[in-house]
Amino acid sequence: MNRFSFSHEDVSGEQIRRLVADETSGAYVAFEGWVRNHNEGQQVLRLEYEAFESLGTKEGERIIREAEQRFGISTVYCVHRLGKLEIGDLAVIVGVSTPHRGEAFEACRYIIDEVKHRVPVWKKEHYVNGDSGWVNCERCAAAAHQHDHGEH
Amino acid sequence: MNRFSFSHEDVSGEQIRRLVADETSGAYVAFEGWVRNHNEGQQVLRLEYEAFESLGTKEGERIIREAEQRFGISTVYCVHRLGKLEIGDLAVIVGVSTPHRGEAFEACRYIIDEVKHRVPVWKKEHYVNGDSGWVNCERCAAAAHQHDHGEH
Amino acid sequence: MITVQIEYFAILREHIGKNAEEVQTEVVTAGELYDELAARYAFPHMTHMKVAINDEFSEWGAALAEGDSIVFIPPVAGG
Amino acid sequence: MITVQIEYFAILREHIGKNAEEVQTEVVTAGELYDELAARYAFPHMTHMKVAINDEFSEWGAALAEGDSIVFIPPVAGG
Repeated sequence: MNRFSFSHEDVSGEQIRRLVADETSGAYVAFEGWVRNHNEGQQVLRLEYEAFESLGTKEGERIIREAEQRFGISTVYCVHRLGKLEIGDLAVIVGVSTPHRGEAFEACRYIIDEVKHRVPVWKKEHYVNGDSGWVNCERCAAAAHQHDHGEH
Repeated sequence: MNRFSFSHEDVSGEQIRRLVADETSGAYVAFEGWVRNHNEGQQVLRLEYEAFESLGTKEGERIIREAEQRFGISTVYCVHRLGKLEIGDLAVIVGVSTPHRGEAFEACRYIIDEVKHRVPVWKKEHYVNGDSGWVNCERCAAAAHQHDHGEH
Repeated sequence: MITVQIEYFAILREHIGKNAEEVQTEVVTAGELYDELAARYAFPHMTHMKVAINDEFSEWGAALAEGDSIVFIPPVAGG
Repeated sequence: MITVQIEYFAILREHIGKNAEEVQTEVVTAGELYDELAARYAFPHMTHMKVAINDEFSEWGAALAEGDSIVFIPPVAGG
């Protein structure tokens, strides 16, 4: 299994833990993103994730290699769900084992921050009121103040 | 169930996730401490944890209340194993759900750091070579340079 | 005149109503191709778009070649 | 002369060979009681000990009272 992958089926935290477990690691940190029942004041019913999978897989693998270069990692996996998700479903998981716990926290956070920013995944939310919409990236508001270029 | 507790039975990450899951939280961070097969150059066979349970439970609950005051937490649980453990067993777990992921990482790390420092738990390691020993606290070496008092 | 393959995702796929198409164009760069298609299909106004050529991120000023595979990448929203 | 209850954990429990005992003493503070028992049982040398009185962390200079429950806390090693 690739360290970064997309899945069109349910993913469980237990699957990732089993992949990451090894006898030399004392520390395991996992991040899970769950589908919330609300976003920016709207009641969410369900959502869909879509990805540019070929480039996304390469970019995810690059992020994991960067984390391995920066931190002392034993084992790491990241899986991003695609397709239709319901409230409470796991949308993304990063699991990292390390000899020392500080690096497990830092590596896990580095990976999820970079994945959310760089991997081409899009989210369409369906709301209780019948509306739906594609959600914009989380750094766009901040980035808009920093750049005048990039208008396309 | 108390947010901080000791357990004399196996604990799974899945149990904690189920306790912490709720529909308003988008982020879940879990830390697990696993029994490693080595420590400071010695091959570890198995180990035992022992606690001053009445005070430890109170101190653990205090740490969780501190984390709630500092960070925007939805739900949090921490369980520390006691008794005999084998290589790979889960020794301690902290699970935190929050609306935003930054606080989940920070709260989880705060709790495990404080638990390891303040909750009265002791670890006896049994080594492959037949030796065994009680392991000293992880901040003792650093603390020894900072304090001249406290000799007892 | 060159022929390139374009794949559409997310809001662009829905807006245009197709996943992919083959396009013939006289333009030189990826940015010019975006502008040409944005005018043709009346794309919704979007900022901070990225572009990929042949499955790698590229620059808007990159020159296109016959047979390139192009993806316009709206702002992402993973996890 | 007061009577206090002492509970032993970890290295102290193993060293002394019992979990708990009732002790009669003439000393005033928790620190003095530790020194008295360390001498009686030849405790291994340990630094950075803490003490709890009646299930709460306390100071070494705290005065003991009849019936107090005392725990000497070696350096911890959780997780």
